[in-house]
Amino acid sequence: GGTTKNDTDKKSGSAVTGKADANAETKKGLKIAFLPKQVNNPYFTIADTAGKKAVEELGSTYQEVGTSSGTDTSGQVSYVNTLTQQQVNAIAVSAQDPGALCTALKQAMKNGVSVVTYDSDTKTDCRQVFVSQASAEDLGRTQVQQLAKQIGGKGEIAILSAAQTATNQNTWIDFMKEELKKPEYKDIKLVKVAYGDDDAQKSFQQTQGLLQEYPDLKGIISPTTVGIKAAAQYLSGSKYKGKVKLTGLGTPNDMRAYVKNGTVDAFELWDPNKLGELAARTAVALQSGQITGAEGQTFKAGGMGTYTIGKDGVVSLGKPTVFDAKNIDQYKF
Amino acid sequence: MTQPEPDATPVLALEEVSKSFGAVRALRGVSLRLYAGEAHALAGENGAGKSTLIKALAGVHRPDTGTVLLDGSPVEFHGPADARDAGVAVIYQEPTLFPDLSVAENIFVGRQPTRSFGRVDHRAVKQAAADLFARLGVDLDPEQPARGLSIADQQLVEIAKALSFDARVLIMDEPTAALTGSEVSRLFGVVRTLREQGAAVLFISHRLEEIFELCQRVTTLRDGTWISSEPLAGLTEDDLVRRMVGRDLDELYPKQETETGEAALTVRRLTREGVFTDVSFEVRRGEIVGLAGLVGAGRSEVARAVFGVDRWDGGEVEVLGRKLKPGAPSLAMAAGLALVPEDRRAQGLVMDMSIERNIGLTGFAETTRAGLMNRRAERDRAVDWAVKLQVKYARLADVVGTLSGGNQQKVVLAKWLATAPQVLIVDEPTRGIDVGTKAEVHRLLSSLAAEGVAVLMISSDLPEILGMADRVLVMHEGRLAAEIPRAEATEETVMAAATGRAARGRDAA
Amino acid sequence: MTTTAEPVRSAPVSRTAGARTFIDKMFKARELAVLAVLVVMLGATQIYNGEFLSEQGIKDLLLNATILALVATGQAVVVITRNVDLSVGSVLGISAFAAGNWLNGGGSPLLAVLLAVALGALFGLLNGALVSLGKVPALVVTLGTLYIIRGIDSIWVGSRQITADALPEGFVGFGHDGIWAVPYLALLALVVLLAVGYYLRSYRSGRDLYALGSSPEAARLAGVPVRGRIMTAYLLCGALAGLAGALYLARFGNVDSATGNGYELTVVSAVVVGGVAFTGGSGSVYGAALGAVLLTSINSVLPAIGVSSVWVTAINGILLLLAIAVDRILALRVAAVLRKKAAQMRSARHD
Amino acid sequence: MTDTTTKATARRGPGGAVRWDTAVGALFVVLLLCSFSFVDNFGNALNVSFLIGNTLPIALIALPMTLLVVSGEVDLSVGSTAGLSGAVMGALWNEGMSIETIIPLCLLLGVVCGLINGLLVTRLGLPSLAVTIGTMAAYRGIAQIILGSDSVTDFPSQYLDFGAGRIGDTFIPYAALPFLVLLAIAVVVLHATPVGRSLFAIGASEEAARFAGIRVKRLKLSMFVTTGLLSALTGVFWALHYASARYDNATGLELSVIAAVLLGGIDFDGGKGTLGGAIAGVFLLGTLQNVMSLLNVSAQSQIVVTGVLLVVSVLAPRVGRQIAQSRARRKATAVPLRPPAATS
Ligand SMILES: Nc1ncnc2c1ncn2[C@@H]1O[C@H](COP(=O)(O)OP(=O)(O)OP(=O)(O)O)[C@@H](O)[C@H]1O
Ligand SMILES: Nc1ncnc2c1ncn2[C@@H]1O[C@H](COP(=O)(O)OP(=O)(O)OP(=O)(O)O)[C@@H](O)[C@H]1O
Ligand SMILES: [Mg+2]
Ligand SMILES: [Mg+2]
Repeated sequence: GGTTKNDTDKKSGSAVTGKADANAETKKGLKIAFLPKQVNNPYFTIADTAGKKAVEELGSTYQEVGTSSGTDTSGQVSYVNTLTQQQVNAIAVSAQDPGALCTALKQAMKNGVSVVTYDSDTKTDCRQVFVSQASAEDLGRTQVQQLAKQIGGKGEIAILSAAQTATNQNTWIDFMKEELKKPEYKDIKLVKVAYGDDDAQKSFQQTQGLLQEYPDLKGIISPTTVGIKAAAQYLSGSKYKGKVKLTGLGTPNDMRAYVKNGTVDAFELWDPNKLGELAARTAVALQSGQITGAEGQTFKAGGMGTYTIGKDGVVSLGKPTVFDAKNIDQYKF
Repeated sequence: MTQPEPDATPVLALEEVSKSFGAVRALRGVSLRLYAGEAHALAGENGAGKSTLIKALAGVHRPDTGTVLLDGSPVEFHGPADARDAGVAVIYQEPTLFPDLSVAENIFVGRQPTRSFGRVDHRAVKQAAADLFARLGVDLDPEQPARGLSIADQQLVEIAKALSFDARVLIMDEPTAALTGSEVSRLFGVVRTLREQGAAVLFISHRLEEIFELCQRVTTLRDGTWISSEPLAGLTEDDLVRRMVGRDLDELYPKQETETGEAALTVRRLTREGVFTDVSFEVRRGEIVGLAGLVGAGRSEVARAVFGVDRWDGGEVEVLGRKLKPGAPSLAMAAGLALVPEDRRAQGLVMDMSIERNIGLTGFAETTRAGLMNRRAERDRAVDWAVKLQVKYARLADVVGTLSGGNQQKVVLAKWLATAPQVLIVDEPTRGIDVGTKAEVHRLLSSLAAEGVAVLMISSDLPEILGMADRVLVMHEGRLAAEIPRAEATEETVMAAATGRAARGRDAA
Repeated sequence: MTTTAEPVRSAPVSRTAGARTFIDKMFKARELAVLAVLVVMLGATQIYNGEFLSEQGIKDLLLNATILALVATGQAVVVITRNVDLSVGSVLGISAFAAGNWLNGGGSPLLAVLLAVALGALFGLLNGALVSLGKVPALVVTLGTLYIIRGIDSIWVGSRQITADALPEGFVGFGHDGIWAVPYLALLALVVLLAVGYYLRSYRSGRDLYALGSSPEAARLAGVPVRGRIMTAYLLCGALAGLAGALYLARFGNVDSATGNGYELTVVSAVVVGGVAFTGGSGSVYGAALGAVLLTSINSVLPAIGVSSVWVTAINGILLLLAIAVDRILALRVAAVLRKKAAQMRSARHD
Repeated sequence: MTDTTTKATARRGPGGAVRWDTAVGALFVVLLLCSFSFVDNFGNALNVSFLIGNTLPIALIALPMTLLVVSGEVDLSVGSTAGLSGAVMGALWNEGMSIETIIPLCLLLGVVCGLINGLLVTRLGLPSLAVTIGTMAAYRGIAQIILGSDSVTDFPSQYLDFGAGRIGDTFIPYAALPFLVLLAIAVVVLHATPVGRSLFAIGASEEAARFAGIRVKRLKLSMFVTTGLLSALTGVFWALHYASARYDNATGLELSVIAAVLLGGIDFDGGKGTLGGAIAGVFLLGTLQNVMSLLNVSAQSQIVVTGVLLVVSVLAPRVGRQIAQSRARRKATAVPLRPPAATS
């Protein structure tokens, strides 16, 4: 006997109930809290600062809390609990783990707190809306297209990811593999996915290892800002500089030196400013009753235009921007 | 009581010094003067305050009141380094070596001979150490690490260290407690030379004959107070004892005649490779068997193996007909065996634990009810034995490490006697114990034997062995060299066997 | 006991002399063993993957080891005194950022390195002062300063970061260039290592550190200036962590508030693998440095022979266990051999 | 000699002054009182239940860790053992095994982990610090191999409720009840049984303990096994409490446990400390973090506060002792002569 996986009833779908009124007035004086994966992480700081600007513009108060480590799930849970205690109106959270925050977030929602996830999602029933930085499919496929162009559509490539458990990374990698199945990439061979755990030193050594194990490697995709930076730093100081192509997701500030010295031709990223702003505006819209998170609802996000909620309560920011030597100096983040 | 002292200024002196540790007043207004060219003895029972006095002289303890005078003017030593720089060399009661450093480095720590740019001259360090050992007639390798040295060897290194200072004042706290005859006489020879060259010497020993042999003057302490300072000439040992104890003493080796019963401890062909070989003997109920031998002969090792702290490689041990398993002290204890180890600080006691808990360690069976400790029973057991052995303490909850050396030894005895053993092995049971208590311990061992306990006594104090033992076993280089019945046991026969000349000795006889 | 004047000692000359040279050899062999494991491991990897020990490969190995080796050298000095400094990771992080900040503001690279060293030394001094003046357990104090310095670092740094484009060309070049396959960083680390090793072996104050760790009580009685020496050890350790911070900046060209987080465990592992005992008084900085090289090399070897990074953590742990276990078994064997020898000598004398 | 004096007085203080563990306990109570009165949202049952629930993993492991540290050893692999047990729980659950079978298996696994640590330490005589740094990596690595990037969240709801829920509307989480039982057992074992006495003796002087017939190796081994068992239990609890089994669960838990235990006055040289102190240390840190979060103190500043508290915790008794000593020295001159306390 006993309780097994098959006995548990599968609940899914988003945690959405109630009706939305797209024309409801935007409430002021709300308390909106941002809970990034990690405080002091430059990427999240950009996003959250933009969020702050938007929140204040809308006449509400902003607050940022979070753990100083990106893998301190229990810490993140207790922050959700604390925020619930403090009776904030909405939480915008980038989840370190899709499941671990669920109990706490559901408790928060029960207490009337609106929950928006951004950058990194939880399970769909633990939040109302996920603000996605770009569709996972777009991100995965465009990175392959980038690299294919750089290496001339032929040769061995590898992926340098963050932690093995990083949900968004894994989704993108799945789409990369999908994309590679297309006939135009038949000469490209994905030899390995390595994990650098978003740690500079580890990513460094993983890059070295890739190059030693596959001397004919032509290119690397690193869909993580830490990874691409470490890989670029290694390549720029080694004999592989310029010979092995590198692309992926990185911030212009991080990558400027490597684009200019020829280590990296081009890479891409969405604008984290916009991500933060959209998360903030979504949170306020939820609290104002303009949306509830159901598919098909639309809302106006200030100067960013109108957004529509997609399947599973996902709002997508749009296509990523590609940075190269020509345009990189226009971006300062 | 004070006889005229030399007119000269004392090299080092204490005036009216007091020192307390919490509630314990270890020294109360004690004065002492050390003169150039004179060896001064310090006598007193365990806990009288001798070691404390020395530490006050050496700058380890700061006196609460009173002054230390160097060449007649007050000084304040802020630490042992100050005293050393002032020309005071100290051998402390408990050897304090650096186990990881070589013997030579131990001697010269902080004072190594140097080459250019202040670099240590390793060769000179080694040579100087070798020279010192030669002077002392000791055969130690200067480059050997200090770890694993026997207590005696450690004490010799300490002595070499003190000598290496060429100090004006040489202070020695029971340097001879672990040494045998010839080492002691070598040491005395060297000390006499130093004294004749003008050094002042302060010497502590519980062996009164040593005091008389080496010193000119003696200061006696009792319970932290000054009793007398006087020349030794004209004094007898009994006078000295009376000053120390405040009364006359009983017979020193009170051997009771007992009837010996069945064999209680039987050891057959016991071997631990590289340490001892083929050791066989038995100890019967009611019997005290002495185990003699030179330092390093392996006596302690046999005792440890029998008790099970070390494993043995071959042979067997039987206690009251029960075979023991190698390496299982708890089984040995259950069979009725007890071992009072030789190194009380490392093996006998948990120095950071209270007196009560230390004594309690061997008696969980008696002091538990339904698996839980019974505080009352634990306390009673400790008090009973602490009182029986006259341990001098303030509170039972005091940390054992704060007791004087001799009192610590008594706690070890208490801890083991409390188990009511059938077979008792005592390793150097009276090392560092004052004459009064020594007699007490001897009486205790005697009466235990009279009650039918089998006692195996290891001792480097030959008179003690000869005085107490019904039979003397002698070890030489890891083997049992001779078994000598009480009637034939003399210093000559035992030493002959111990130095491996037994056969020749007999031939000659 | 004044009666006998026999030659009391039973000729112990042979007891010690024969055994000693053997012990001496074995002692050195502890470090040799680490070295041997290292050589075998690298050799085997080279056979498997010809690219491994190419010029670039060797350079990478040396570069990887440099920073850890430096910090491990400092840590070994502290551990030899029977203390420990858990704050090295935090110190490394904050000095790296300080140096980066200085360079970012247009400062000269040399001064940046000096600044990092000075800052590290300052924190070392703080640790040393807390440990020696307060006479409190180093483990607690430095766990405390680990948190404090990390906290100050993250408050100061915030979400800022120093990236490669903020650093002068020459400084970044210094981070990966070298003479043939030997990077400048590794040369620098080697010089520091040899200097510290020589200091420990050949200066009184260096020997004092061993004495202190071997028995603090005896050191006090022997008049060793205990406080001063402990301060020296922490100062050195802090300064080396600071230097390592500057080199980290040069090598990775990237520093943020998380730099050096959790580094203390790696450092402690290196020191342990290198045979420096936590009970103080034994081991050498060379051992610690070798331990560092071994640990970082494992992390290069595994990817190079294509082991999935999923396995790396587990293999790392098991190798660490193997290293210390083999070392221990070796030591036990030696002790047994010594005992046998002693026995043979004794029975020889009996015959 | 003087060294032993200072050590001896460290716990008791001269003239029976306040012991450190009592001080930590008092500090904890004061903090609680202040928080109840001055911190918004602190006092309500939900928050207190959060506080207890989040502190429980640390408290659970602190129990055996205290005993282990008292005996002079340490186990740094506790976080990894917890992670491994969670990972195995997740993997087996995905395989469709019943949770009632899985949990005992996980606990058994914890026993094995502890046994490995213990055997390496007691049989080979390796330092526990080194061994458990090694197994810390090894166990975590194995967890990673077993569960990979999965994150298992769909455990049965009655178990999840037990892990995260509280009794009615009170502040007591369900999981606090078994903890209280374990706490009581640990207190009795350490402070009122021969085992506890022996652990203190082993920690203070292993050799002397061996000479007193205490079965040092066996005791140490059983302590490692207990630590492994409770770490695995913590791993199971963690997975249920956070409704998530991942290979990196409970990462860094060992440092939190050690910091708390140190704060509670447990001496890492062994032989000293009380469980009361350790648990007070655990909840003092937990409460402090909760309060600081409620007061919007940033994570960075919280780290600094934790660090300062640790440093102060070791410095304060020391400074107090020095003050008391110098006062005693001044007094000593004035005290009249009194015969020393002797026995007979
Ligand atoms: N560090 C200390 N803390 C507390 N009490 C101490 C300390 N050192 C010594 N005492 C106490 O001071 C008294 C004198 O001790 P001391 O060691 O000077 O005796 P002793 O004359 O050397 O005895 P023994 O002959 O046994 O060595 C004893 O009662 C002892 O318990
Ligand atoms: N840990 C050890 N490792 C190797 N040899 C040892 C060790 N301990 C003791 N020995 C050697 O074993 C022999 C006997 O030891 P020990 O000196 O204890 O004998 P003993 O007869 O009891 O002498 P003592 O008079 O010192 O008590 C000596 O040669 C000693 O050097
Ligand atoms: Mg004494
Ligand atoms: Mg002996």
